[in-house]
Amino acid sequence: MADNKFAAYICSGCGLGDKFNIAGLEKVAKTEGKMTVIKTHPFLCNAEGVQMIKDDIANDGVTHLCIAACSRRAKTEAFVFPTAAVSRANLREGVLWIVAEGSDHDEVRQEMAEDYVRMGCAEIKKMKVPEGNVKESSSKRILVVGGGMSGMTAAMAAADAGYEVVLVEKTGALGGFAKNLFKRVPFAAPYAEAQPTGVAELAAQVSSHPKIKVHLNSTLAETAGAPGRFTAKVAQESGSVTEELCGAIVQTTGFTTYDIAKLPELGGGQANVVDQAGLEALAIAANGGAIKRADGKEVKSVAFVQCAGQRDESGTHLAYCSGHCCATSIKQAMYFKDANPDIDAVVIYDDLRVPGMGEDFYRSAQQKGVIFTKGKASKVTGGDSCKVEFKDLILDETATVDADLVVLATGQVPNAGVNLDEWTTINTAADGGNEEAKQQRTALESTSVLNLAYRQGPDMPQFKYGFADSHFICFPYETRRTGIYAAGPMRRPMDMLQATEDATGAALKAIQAVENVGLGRSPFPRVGDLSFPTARLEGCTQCKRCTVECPFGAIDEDERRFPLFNEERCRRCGTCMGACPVRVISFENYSCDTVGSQVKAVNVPDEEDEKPRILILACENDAYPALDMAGMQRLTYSAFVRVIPVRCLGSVNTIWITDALGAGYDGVMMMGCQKGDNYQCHFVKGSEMAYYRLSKIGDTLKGMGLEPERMLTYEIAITDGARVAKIIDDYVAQLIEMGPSPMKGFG
Amino acid sequence: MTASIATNQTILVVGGGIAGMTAALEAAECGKQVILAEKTPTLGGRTSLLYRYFPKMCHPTCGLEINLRRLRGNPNVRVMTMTEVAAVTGSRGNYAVTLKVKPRYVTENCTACGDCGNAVSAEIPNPANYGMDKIKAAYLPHGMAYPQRFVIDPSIAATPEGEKAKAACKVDAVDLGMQEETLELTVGSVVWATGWRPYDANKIQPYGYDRYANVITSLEFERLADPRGPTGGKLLRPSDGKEAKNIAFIQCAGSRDENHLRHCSRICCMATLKQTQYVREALGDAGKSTIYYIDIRAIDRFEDFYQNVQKDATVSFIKSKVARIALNEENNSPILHGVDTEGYHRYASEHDLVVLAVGMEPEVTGVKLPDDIILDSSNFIEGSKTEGMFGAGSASSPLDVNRSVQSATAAAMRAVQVIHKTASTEAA
Amino acid sequence: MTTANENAVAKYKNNFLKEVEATVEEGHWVKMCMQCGVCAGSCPFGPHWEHSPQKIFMMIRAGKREEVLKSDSMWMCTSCYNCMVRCPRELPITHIMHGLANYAYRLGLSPKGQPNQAIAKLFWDSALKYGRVNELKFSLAMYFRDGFVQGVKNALAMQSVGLGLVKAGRLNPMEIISGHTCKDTSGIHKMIAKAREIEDRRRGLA
Amino acid sequence: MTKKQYAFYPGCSSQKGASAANYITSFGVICDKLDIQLNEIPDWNCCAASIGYAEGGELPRIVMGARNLALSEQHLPGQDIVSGCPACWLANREATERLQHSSSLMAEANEALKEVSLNLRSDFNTKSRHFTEVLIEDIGYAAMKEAVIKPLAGVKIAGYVGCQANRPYGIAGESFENPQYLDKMIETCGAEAVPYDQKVTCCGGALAFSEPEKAQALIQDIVGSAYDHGADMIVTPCPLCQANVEIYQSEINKKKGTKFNMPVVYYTQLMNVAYGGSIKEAGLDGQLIRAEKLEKIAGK
Repeated sequence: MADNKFAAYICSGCGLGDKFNIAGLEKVAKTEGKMTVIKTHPFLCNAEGVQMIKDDIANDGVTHLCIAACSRRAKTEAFVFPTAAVSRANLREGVLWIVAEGSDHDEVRQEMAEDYVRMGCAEIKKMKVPEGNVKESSSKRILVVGGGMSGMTAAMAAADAGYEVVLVEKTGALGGFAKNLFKRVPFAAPYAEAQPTGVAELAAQVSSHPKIKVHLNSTLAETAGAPGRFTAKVAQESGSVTEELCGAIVQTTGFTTYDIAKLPELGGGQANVVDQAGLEALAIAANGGAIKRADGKEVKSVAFVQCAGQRDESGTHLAYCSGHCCATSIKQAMYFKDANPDIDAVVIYDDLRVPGMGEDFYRSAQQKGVIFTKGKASKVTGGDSCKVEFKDLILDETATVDADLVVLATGQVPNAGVNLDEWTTINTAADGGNEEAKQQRTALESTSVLNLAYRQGPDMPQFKYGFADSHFICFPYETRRTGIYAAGPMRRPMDMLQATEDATGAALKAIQAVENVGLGRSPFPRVGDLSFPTARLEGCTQCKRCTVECPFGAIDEDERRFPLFNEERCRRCGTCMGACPVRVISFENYSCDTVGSQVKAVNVPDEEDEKPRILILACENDAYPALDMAGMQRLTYSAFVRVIPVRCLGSVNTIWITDALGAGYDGVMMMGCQKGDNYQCHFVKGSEMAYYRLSKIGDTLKGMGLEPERMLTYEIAITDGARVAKIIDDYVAQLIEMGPSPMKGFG
Repeated sequence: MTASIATNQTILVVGGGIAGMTAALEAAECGKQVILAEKTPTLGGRTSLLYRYFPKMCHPTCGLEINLRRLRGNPNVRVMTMTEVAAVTGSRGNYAVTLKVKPRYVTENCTACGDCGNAVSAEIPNPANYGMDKIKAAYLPHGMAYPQRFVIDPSIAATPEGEKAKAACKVDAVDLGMQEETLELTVGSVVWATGWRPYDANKIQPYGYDRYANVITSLEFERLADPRGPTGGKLLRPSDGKEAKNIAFIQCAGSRDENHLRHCSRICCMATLKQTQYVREALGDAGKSTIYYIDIRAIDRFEDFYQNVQKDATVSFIKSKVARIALNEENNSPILHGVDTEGYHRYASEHDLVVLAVGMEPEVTGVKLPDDIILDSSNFIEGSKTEGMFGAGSASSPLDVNRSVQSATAAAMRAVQVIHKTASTEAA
Repeated sequence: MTTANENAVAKYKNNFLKEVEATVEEGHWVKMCMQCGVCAGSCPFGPHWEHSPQKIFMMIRAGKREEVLKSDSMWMCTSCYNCMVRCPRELPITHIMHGLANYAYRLGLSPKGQPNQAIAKLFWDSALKYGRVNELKFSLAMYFRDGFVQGVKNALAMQSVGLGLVKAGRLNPMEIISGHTCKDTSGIHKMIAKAREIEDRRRGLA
Repeated sequence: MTKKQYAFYPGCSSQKGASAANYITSFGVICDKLDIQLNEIPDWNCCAASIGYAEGGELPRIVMGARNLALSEQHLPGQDIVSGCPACWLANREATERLQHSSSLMAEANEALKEVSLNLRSDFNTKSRHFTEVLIEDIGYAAMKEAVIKPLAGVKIAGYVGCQANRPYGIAGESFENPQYLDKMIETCGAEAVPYDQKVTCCGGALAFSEPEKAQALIQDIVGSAYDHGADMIVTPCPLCQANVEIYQSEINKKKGTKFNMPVVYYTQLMNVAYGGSIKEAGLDGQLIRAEKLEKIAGK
């Protein structure tokens, strides 16, 4: 700390020099910012400017620098100084480009720029260069849970990339659901014929792969630790338990077919009415010959009923579409036609869903004489001669099909383990001493797959319909348990081709996780971030908010009920920091101080000046870029606002707001991502937590004698450049209407 | 020249759209060296020209921002824009690649200050809006463009306009003397993420895209709905600039058709369902969307979205492949002729605007696939004979964004395997 | 003796699709239809017929034998080929319609007195008789197909046109006596009889 | 220079004294000017047309075509078979393709052809073409234009392509929905092709006879639209279209109170006049509705 040297570099390029009084900025950096080195450069981001800074670091011992130039989102590659702490004062996108043209704005423009220099200097004073936490010892083995098609594929993918794999399969054999298929749908041109599944061959490869260790008849009794140091207690059927040390986990526990017995109206449970899995069994028995029913009778006519118990809007059955069933029925109809073209095979469908090259497979089946009828089946009766009653949607009439066998295309139900929402409720009650809840908890946890020793529950959080999917369109592998990835039908209904593709990708994400953690780097989305949260436990009140609110279950509690940070599980969003009422949690380069000092650094005018001052806390992922866009489009907004980017609205600590308002700011705008079902927060719950916390701040404001409107929250999308400018101007107008903050002068 | 920027343990990713960026980043974040070659001046690809994504209705640039940050912070990825792959020879673990780099006429000095754009007066059709409007011939492709550098259009490079741009640049970033460069380099594996292009709607003659101003493609509709688009987000008819209230969406425009694309393009149903919500966003209950379809392919949890749109009173569904479009010559409104096959009802319906949900076919402009590549019947990439090159995203199959990213991640995994094998055999 | 229709019914046991595939021109295409309906919307006579092609294909698959064969829908085909060139599955719809009409006609199921059926037959007979179509006899036959009185009416109705054509040298009154003809008409008759015999054998109509 | 030789299949309607007699008449000047020689196939028979289906069925229909093909092959070997009538062209071409694609059909056809002591080689591949194809592909628009000596300046024409000249085969490279070739030919003659929306509408074809109301409704659309778009006359490459669209105008006037009097001529008549042909040479005297504008030019 002793030999820290602080420097400010001011750029006068891009017109900054013309519009700002640079000398004024330098003075601010010196007298108020207390910078020891202050340099101005006409073109700071070019080779020469950057070299100047590098030289100062190398020769002049500069350790902390504030770059007063363009947005932190611009020229990022130029301003890279790994050994120094860097803050950016956004004079270009943040001031020059958004303050209205003309000399009558010169004053406020200059004031705004000076404040950003003050803030940049204040921030850098509180920043440390994150050292990172390299862990040579961390494990790079990949644990694959589930030995079906997805699991075997993931295992092979990782092993072929040189990583050791431990595969845990609960049954006595590899192959999962796929090993009970006669054939699979084609993966490649010409997409005309059903193909051998290749399961046996793959299983053989997996079993004999030098880098893959397979545990059959095994489950996970407990999975403890974090990426790089998971210890999995693998419990054999025999009762013996082996401990496996692993770096990352790929969960591929597949699906269960929707229980046909729940579909009595479609003949579920009646003779000669089977589901697709049942048909595969008959096909395997026939092995290419004539397919016979359970009663041994040769099937001469077969009817397939699509969407059985799926796409159900009544809430009774599955609401979703399982995607694979149309192609599967086409494949199965071919079983019959290939064995004997004279067999009548009809597929009753509503929408035939065979995307991509599936269209060729559909054509091929028609070519073979499979009949496709657009209709909705209402009733199926089993027995020796089955009947399917349906509404023919083309001929617009109710009709009946007689068949020796009826196949119901039922859906996929994910095997994703314990539903954490359910668990949390029960767990809270149980912790509260409720005996019944304790039993429920034991019962529920017995259904767990991973048995995670996590404060936040034994399995991965589930998405809609019990699938462990990602909510992000651009980032399909992002789960809420760092270093644990889901693949295959347990995360989304899918066919075998998609499952193998999915598992291949998941294997890569697992490899990535172990590589990152070894270097002490944050995983997605703050990839490469070396900072991590530390807590001054002596100040901790054990309120548990951080452990509860962390969206990624990174924080456990030690036996003394203090938070126990698992850095390797942490995504560096700072939600814990925002949650902490006593502000003991901080990152080296992002803390209550780095932001709080910026809030304090701003020069808040008095009542007489009639210049309101508004603090904007903007999410760096969407709101801050949106503000940049406004600048790039040369839209103007009020020069009375001061913007501070935050990692996530979830990291906002209410102290910043109360401090600001206490110091005489007239208002505070909080700009975060969309919350709710279609949330766009990159840290899942961050913005939602922020809204929740801030909803409670009203009383505090009242206590200070302030109107609730002095603190407002907004959902801002990255495309909202124009909207955000308008919102700001509207809010400033509203505040001017309200008059200055009564707190002015007391700060 | 032979570039020392790559070795046989480098992965070349061709195409800088969402699939290419993903493949590059995922491999790089495993510690592998990657070259990401993009033929246009910016990364982002087609997704950056979409207004919203289904089913969340979120904005593509949101994910792009995160990916760009990953990219900026990652020294393992070398991004080369305006770069096309001219040739690839060799085999798994050792490919010789020839890259052609087109001149941008703007150097790394550029600070995107915009002075050059203000200086020139020449305009070109805006590639970011499918040419529906114009931009200056010295331009930043769009707000999220990466690298954040201007481009000077070749059409003005050697003209006084070009000189104006050069004169205006205070940071000496304009270099009108730039020439096309050729680079030879060695890589271990190649991921082809060359993406897709919309099927040429002119070929679908019964729908008169080439004859009727108010028949547009689904991609053009994305730009109409986007506030950053040519109409500032207003749904205005090309013929007269009047607001389109009664809009028809024609599915399978080119797809599932032996006369055009044999395959189903997968995304069009969801894209149209999404676009009906653009109509609602713009016009509320005053808007009217009609979807003419064969099968609605809203697979897996997208079914929710479909069911919600079905509940929207402003949206109606007609199971019919439209036979032809005629024109009401009084008001330039297209009249759709066909038969609703559910119960056989004949219609001749006039709409303000018709949106053709055009199919996806593999992009070919600026893409020269080596003979080594194995293609399916629609020319999507299945793999390579030498097993060291892989397709990713919609170059490998018609895929939505989410599945493209999965596909790209899988492709990165395969490339990483190749590099691992190369490395270990060399070590041995 | 049993009729061709009874034979067909017995032979195909109500599997109408199989029957169509075996006996109707291009009938094997029927199974390839994906019910998009583009044919239905493309037909110039569409508004005038009961069942559209795509619906007829569905009816065939649904085994509605009588309804299809007795319908006059396929007799409404103007041979404009719109449906055929637009079909995304490349079904030769025009030919299938003709084939179905012909099959229905050969089984004696087609609607009696269907005007288009009448003209189709007349055209063929005319073509066959002299090897070439004799327009005047063809048209007169057309007018008189509904009997003499109606025929006179029809003829008078079109008299102006007829005279016009004569005046224009495009309708030759002398055709009643002489008119166009091939030299080898008898050969043509034998040839067609043979063709018919072969085809009937193949279609089980012998 | 030597003339291009083609086997010519006139078809029933194009014979002397038949409804399209004037069509053939108008070929004369054109063939002279463009060095085309059409050699009539000896003893050709009716093509059976598509309407032949009811009584004819598949094989008899195809055999009718096969006989023409065999005769052409025997008497005019190596010459493409050219027809002015789209229906004939279509029937001959369809017969050719069906026979080429099915060896069993070929065998059956030959069995029937024995009766007239003819035979088709299994590798038979003589092209059946429409006269417009010959003009466009073998002569070319440029050469067609060069031969013009009386440009049809100021004549506004609605090019009516109709059905069978356009579908299912049509002219190579042309669209089924909006073919351009007829407009181009009109313009090579110096006339103006007016855009209108009924270019490929069906005229009712053979059903004009048996379904007069239905067919005449279509014809009314065609003629009406031609008027609406300022056409002086309609030009067509099809005898059946020509007959239907011209003949029934008076009927439509009677029934619908329209005042239709729109000349309907063949593209060959246009070219003929543009090439200097007389009213008689151009067969313009064969019009029910006289094409005065053309006659005026031809008269000069």
